[in-house]
Amino acid sequence: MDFEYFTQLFFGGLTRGSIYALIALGYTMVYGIIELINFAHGEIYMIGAFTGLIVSTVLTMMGMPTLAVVVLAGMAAIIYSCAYGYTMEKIAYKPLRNAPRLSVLISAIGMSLFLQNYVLLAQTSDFLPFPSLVPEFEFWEPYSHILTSPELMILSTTVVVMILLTILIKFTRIGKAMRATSQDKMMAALLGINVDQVISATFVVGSATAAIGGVLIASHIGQINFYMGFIAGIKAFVAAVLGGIGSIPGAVLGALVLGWTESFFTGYISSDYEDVFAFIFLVVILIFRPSGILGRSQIQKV
Amino acid sequence: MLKLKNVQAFYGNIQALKNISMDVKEGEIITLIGANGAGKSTTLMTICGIVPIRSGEILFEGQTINKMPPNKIVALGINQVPEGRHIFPYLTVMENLDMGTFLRNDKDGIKQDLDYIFTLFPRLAERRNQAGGTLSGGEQQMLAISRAIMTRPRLLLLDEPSLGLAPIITHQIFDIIKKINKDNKTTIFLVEQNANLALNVADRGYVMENGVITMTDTGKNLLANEDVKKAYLGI
Amino acid sequence: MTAKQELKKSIIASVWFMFLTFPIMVIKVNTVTHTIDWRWHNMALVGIGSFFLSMLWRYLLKKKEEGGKKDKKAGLSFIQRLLQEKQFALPGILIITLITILFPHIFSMYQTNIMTSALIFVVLGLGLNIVIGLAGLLVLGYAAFFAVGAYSYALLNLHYGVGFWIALPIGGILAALFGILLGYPVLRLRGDYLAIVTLGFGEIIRLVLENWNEFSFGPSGIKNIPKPGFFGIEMSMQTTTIYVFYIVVLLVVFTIFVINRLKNSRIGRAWVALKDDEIASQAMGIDKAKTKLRAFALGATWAGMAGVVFAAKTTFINPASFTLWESVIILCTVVLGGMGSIAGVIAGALLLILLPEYMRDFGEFRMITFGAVLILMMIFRPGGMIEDVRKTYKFEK
Amino acid sequence: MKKRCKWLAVITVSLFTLAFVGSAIAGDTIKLGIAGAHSGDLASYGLPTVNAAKLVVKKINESGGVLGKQVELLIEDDVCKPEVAGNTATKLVSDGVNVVIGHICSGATKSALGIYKNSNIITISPSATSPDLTLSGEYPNFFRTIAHDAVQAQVQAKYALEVLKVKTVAILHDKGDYGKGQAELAQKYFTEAGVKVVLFEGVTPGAVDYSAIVTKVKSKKPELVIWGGYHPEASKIVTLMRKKKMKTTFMGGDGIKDDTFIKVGGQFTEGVYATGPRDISKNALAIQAKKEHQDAYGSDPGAFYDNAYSATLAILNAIQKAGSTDYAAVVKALQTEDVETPLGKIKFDTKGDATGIGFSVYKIEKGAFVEQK
Amino acid sequence: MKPILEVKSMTMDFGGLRAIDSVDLSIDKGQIVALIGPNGAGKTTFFNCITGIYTPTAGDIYISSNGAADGKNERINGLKPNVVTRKGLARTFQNIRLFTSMTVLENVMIGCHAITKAGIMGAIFRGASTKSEEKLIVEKSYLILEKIGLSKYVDELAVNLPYGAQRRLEIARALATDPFLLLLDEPAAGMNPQETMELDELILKIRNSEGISILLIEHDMKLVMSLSEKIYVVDYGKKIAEGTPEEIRHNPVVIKAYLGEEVAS
Repeated sequence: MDFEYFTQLFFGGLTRGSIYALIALGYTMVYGIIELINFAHGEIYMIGAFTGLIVSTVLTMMGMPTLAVVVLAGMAAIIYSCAYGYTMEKIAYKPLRNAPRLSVLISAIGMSLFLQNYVLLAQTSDFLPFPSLVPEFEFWEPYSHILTSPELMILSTTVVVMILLTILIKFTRIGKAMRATSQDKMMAALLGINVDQVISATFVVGSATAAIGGVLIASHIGQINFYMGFIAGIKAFVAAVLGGIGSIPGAVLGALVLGWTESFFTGYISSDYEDVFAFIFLVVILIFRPSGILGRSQIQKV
Repeated sequence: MLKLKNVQAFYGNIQALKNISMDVKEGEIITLIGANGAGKSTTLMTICGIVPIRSGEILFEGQTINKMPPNKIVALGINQVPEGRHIFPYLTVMENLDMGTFLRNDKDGIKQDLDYIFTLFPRLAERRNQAGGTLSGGEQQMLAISRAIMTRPRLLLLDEPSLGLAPIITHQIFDIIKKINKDNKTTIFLVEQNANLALNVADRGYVMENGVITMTDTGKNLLANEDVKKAYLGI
Repeated sequence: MTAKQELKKSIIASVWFMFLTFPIMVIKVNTVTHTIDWRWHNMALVGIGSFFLSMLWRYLLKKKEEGGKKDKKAGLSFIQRLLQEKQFALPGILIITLITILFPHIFSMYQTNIMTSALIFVVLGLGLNIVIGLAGLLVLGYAAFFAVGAYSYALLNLHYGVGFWIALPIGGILAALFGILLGYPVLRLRGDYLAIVTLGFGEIIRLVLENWNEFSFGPSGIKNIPKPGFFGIEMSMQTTTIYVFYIVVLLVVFTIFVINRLKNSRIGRAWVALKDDEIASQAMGIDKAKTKLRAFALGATWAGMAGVVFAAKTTFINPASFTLWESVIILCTVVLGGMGSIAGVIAGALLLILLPEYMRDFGEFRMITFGAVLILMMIFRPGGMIEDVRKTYKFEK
Repeated sequence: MKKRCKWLAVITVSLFTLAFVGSAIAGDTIKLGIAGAHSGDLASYGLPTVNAAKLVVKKINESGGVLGKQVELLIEDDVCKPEVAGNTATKLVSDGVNVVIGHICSGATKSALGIYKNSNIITISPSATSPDLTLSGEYPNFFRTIAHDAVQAQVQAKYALEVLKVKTVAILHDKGDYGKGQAELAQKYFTEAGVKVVLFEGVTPGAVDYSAIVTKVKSKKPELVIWGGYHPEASKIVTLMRKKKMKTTFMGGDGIKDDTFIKVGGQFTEGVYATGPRDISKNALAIQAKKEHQDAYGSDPGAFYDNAYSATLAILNAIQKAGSTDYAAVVKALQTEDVETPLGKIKFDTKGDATGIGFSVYKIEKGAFVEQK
Repeated sequence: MKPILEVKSMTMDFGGLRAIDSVDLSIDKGQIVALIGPNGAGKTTFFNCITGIYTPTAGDIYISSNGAADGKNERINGLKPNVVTRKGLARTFQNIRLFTSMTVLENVMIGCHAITKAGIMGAIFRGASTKSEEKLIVEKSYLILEKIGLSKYVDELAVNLPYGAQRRLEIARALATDPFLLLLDEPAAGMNPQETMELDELILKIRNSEGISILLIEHDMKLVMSLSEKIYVVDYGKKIAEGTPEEIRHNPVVIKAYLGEEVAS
C-alpha cells in the first residue's frame, strides 16, 4: 500500500507507543528499584485522569479561562497521582520490604482492586466524557490528517518528559541516589543515601509520568472510566518487559516497538489478532533475548 | 571516639550480639577478629544502623547514634566498606567514586581526594571508565576502599578486606590501610578473618566468639597470646 | 512512644487522607445539570476513619515486628501442628469425610453449587501449587490450561459426542501437552520474565478462542454441554448438582493424594532444589529442562481436568471465563493459602472463592473489601494462612 | 497461638453466619431477582437495571404491592461471567425468587437460563440480545424487552440500502458476544443485499487508542461503517475518525443508542446513525421514568434503563393479572396481556420476544437522537 | 595409566574477553591437584567449563573414569552440567550454594538424584522399587553425613549451620553423586585455621578412603602446599606455571604474579 498509509500507521503506532511509554516508565522505575511488578500502576494513571476531569470541570464551571483550566487540571492530576503513588507505597509495599516477592505482588494486585473499586464507589461506573484539553492547532492544519493536534501534543509531551527524566536520573542528586539504590540498596544506605526516601521518590516520579499519560490519553480519546487503567497497565507492563524491565530507555523503546507492532499488524494484517501477535512477538523476543531488548543480561556469578 | 555499651542485636530470630562493649580511640587502627558467624559483620552493621539495635547504646563522639537511620550516621563521618565489596556493577569506576561524594559539596576537597586515590591506586585511574562489575576482585576491593575514602570518613569500618584475594593483593591492601590511617588520621576499625595480618597492623584488637567479646588487648599481645595463637593463627 | 506523638501521627494521617481523597470522594461533578455535588460528609468520614485506622495500623505493625522475635518453632500455627500430629489424622479424616458426604444434603443447592465452584478452584490452586509452590515457576497464565480442558470437553462432546468420563483424562492430557508447549520455549526465563510470558500465553489462548469462530464459536461460547452421566440414568437438577459435587470432591481427594506423593518424592525434591538454586541443582545431576517441563505438564494436567469438570458443571462456556483475572485469582489462592502447602492452598481457595460469594450481602463493597483483605493478609501474614512444613526424613538404623 | 485459633474461628463463624443471613429472611412477599453485572468492567450496563427495578418496586409497594403482597428485590451480581451467573442463578433459586429480571450479558444469561428453566422461573432480560436465546426455542421461560440482534441488523441493512444508498461498508466489532454477534448478522444481511463488505474486523475493547484501525478503515474508503458493540469503543472510534477528517457515515446498534454516547462523544457524534427501539422519548411513561431517576439519583439513567423499567412493569403486571406467581399462569399473562411501559404498549410472543417494540433508525442531530422516518 | 581428566588447550571467550587462554591440565587417578592464581585469573571459569556451565570456545576435555590404561576416553565439552555430574564429576561452589529451604539431610539426598531414577509414576504409586530406593537414599545420605562429621545437624535447616559446616555440607552433597573426581572451589574460604586444619584432614580422608581424585582452587597457601601433589598457576587466563609445591614456591614468575615475597619466603 501507499506511503501515506504507512506514514499514518507509523505515527499512529508512535502515539500509542508514547502513551505506553509514559506508563511503562513508572513500571520500570519501580521495578528497577524494588523489583516489584506494581500491578496498581495502571490505577494511578486512571486516578490521574479522574482528578484531571474533576478539577477541570470544577474550574470550568467557576468560569476560568481555558488555558488556566488546562494548566491547573494538569497540575492537580500530577500532584494527586503522586500523592496516591506515595501513599500506596507506604501502605501496601513498605511493610513488605523483606517479604517474599510474591507476597508483594499479591499486595499490589489487592491495591489495584482496591483503587478501582474505590473510584467506582466514590464516583461512578459510567463512562464520563473528558473535555478536549488540547485545541486544534492552526499551524498544524496541513498535516492533521496524518497526525492530529492532540497526537502531536502527546508525542511532544512524551519527548519532553523523557528528556526531563533523563536529566533527573543522570544529573541530579536524587537521580544519582536512585541509580545507586537500584543496584545495591545496602551500599546506597552506607553511602548516606536515605533509601526509603529514594523509593518514595521513585514512586512519585513514576506516578507523575503516569498521570501525564492519563490526562493526555483521556483528552485525546475523550472518555474515562474506573477500569481504564487495567488494560493500559498490562500493555505498558508488557512494553517495559519487552524493552528490558528496569531500564529506562528500554521502557521507551519497548513501548514504541509494541505500539508499532500493534499498529502495523492492524494496518497490514488484521486487528482481530492484534494482541495475539503482540504477545507472540513478546514471547519470541524474550526467547532470543531473555532480558528484553535493552535489558542487562543477568550473568549469574557461579 | 566510638563507644559501644552493652549492645544487643538480632538477626531474624537469632541473637547475634550479646552485650557487646567496645571502645575506639581517635586515630588508631583497631581490629575485631573471630570465627565466621561470631558476629563481627553484625557489629559493623549495627554501628552503621543497618541492623537495628535491640538494647544498649552506641556513642560517636559522645552522641548517641543507635536510633539514627544509616544515612544520618554516614553524615557524621562513619563509613563502612562492607564484606563482599558491594561495588555498583553497572556504574563506571568514576561513577562509583562519585557515589561516595553523595553527602559532600566541597568541589575542591573532592578533587583533592580523587587525586589522592589515584596516587594510592594507579590501577583505578587506568580503569576509570570501566564498569565496576568488570573489575577483578582485587581492583574491586581497591575501588570499595576508595569510594569509602571519598566520603571523607573520620571512622572507617573495613569488613574482611582480604576475603578471596590473592596473597600478593592482600598485602598491598593492608599496606594501603596503614597508609590511609597515617596520611589522613582516619580511625580504622578492621574486621578480619586473617587474624595474623590484622593483628600485625592493628594498635589494639578484640576477639569475638558467638556474639561475645572474649578478649581485648594490644595487637602485639594478642599475637603472642596462646589461646589466640591456637584458635585463630593456626600455630 | 508517647501518647502525644501517637496522636500527632494520627492527626497527620487523618489530614493527609482527607487531602488525598478530596477530589474523588468529595467532589462529584454532574455533567447533565452542570452542578457540583460537594459531599463534605465523606471528608468527615475519611478524616475520622483514617484517624482511628492509622492508630490501629501502627499498633498492628508494631505487634507484627515484636512477633518476629518469637522462636520459630512456637510460630507453627495450631493447624500446622494438627496436621503433623499423627493421632489426629484418623479422626480428622473421618470428620472431614462425614462433613463432605453430608454437605449437599444439609445445605441448599446454592451452597452445594458454590462449594463445587470453590472445590474446582481448590484443584486449580493445587495444580498451580506444583508449578509455583514446589517448582518456583511464576506462571500468570494458568487459566489457559483451564480453558484447554474446558474446551476439549465442550468441543469433543459437540463434534464426537464424547462423554464426560472419557473427556476427563483427555482434557488433562491435552492441557499437559499445552504445558509442555509453553514450557519448552520459556525454560531459560526466570522470575518476572517468565511471569509475563505466561501471561502472554494465557492471553493468546483466550484471544484465539475469542476470534476463531470456526473452531471455538467465538465469544458466544458453547452451550448445552452435558452434565456428567451416571450409567445413562436421567437425573434431576438437584441430583446432578449433588453428583457433580461428589465428582469434584473425588477429584480433590485424588489431587491431594497425588500431589502429596509427588511432593515427598525424588521429583518433588528436585523441584524444590531447582527453586532454591538452579545451578547447584544442575551440579547435583538434576536435568533442569526435564524437571521444569514435568512441573509445567503436571500443573497443567490438573487445570485441564478442572476445566472439564467446570464445563460440565456450568454447561456453558465462553472465553470470558478464562481471563487474566482467573489466573490472578488462582495465583492468589496459592500465595494467600501458603505456597507449597497443600492444606494452605485448600484454605486459600475456599476463602477466596467463598468469601466474595458470602460477601454478596455487602453488595457493592465486596470487591473493595476483597482488595483490602489481600493487602492486609500479605502484610500481616506474608507466608500465607497455613505455611508449608516440609516432611522430615528420618533415618532408622 | 490461642489467638490464632480464635481468629480462625471468628472467620469461620462469620462466614457461615453470612451464608445463612440471606436465606433467613422469609415472609409473604413476591421475590424479584435482579441479576447482572454490578461490579467489574461491565458494571455500567448492569447497575441501571438495578436502579430501574428499585424505582418501579418502590412505587408499586407504596401503592399496595402486587396481589396485596409487597415486592422484595434480591439483587445479585454476576460480573457478566458465565460461571458466576450459574452461581448467581442457583443462589436466587435457593432464595426462592419468583421471577428474575436479568441477566445483562447474553453469555451469562445462557449459562443461568438452564437453572431457571429447571426451577420454572420466568426470566426477563432487559438487554440480552443474542438471537438464539428466543429463536432456538430452548428456553420457554425466557422473555426480553429488547429486540434481538437479527432484527436490528435487518433494519440497518434496509436503511443503508434504501435511504443512504451505500455500496460499500466496513464492519467493526468489539470481539464480544454481543458486538461480534451483531457484526456477523450485519455482514450476512449486507452481503445478501449486495453491498460489498470491504472490511470486517474486531477491535480490542479498552485499548488505549484506535488510530490504526481508523487509518485502515480510511484506506478502504467505505461509504458506511457499521459498528457492532457498545458505546465506549464506538465513541472513541468515531471521535478519532472525525479528528482525522473522515466524513464516512457511522452506524451502530442499540449498544450505542445511549445518551452517554452523545455525552461522551460530544460534537463528534453528530450525524451518527444508530438503530434502537422506536422513539419513546415522547412517551409519557418514559419521561416519567427518566424524571424519577433524576430525582432519585441526580443523574441521567444509564444503559437499558427503559428496558429494565419496562421488564419490571411487565412482569409485575403479569403476576397481578395471573392472580398468582404460578409459572404457567404468568407465562400466559405475559403473552396475552398488554402492558403500558416506557417502551410503549407491549406483550410477548410465544418465543419470548416483546412485540410492540418497533425498531427505528436514529440520527444524532444537535446532540440528540432523532428518529428517521 | 591414563589421566582421569585431561584438558587440552582449552580456551574460553566472553564476547571480546579471553578468560581462559589455551590451558592444559591433567589429573591422574587419586591425585590431589590445586589450581591457584590471582582473583579474576579465570580459575572459576575453568571449573565452569569443565562442569558444563559454560561450553569452552575451543579445546577438548576428556575424562576416563577408571583411569586404566585401556579405559575409554570420553569427550565432555558442551555437555550439560547435570550430564557431567552423572559422568562422575562433582563440584562445590565458591560462594556456598546450598538449598536453603531444605534440611541438611535433604541437601545430601538431592545429591543422590543423579544415581536414582524414580519418575512421576513411581512417585505417585510408590511401588516397592521406589520405596526401597527412597530408603536407600536416606540411608546413604546419613552415612555420608556421618563420615563428614555432620550427623549431629541432620534435621537442621542448611542455612542455620555454622559457616565451616556449610562448606563441609557442600562437600558431602557432592560426594552423594558418587563422583570419581571432586572439584572444590575455595573450600577453605572464610574458615578459621582450626576449621581449615580439619578440612585438610577431610580432603585427605576422602582421597585415601574412596580413591576420589581432587581438583581444588584455593588461596590458603598453607592448605594448598600441604595437600596438593601438583599445582597449576594461572594468571590472566594463561597457565604460568605447573609443578610440585616446592617448585611452585620458588618459581619467580609465580612469586611476582601471585605469592609476593613474604609468602614465598
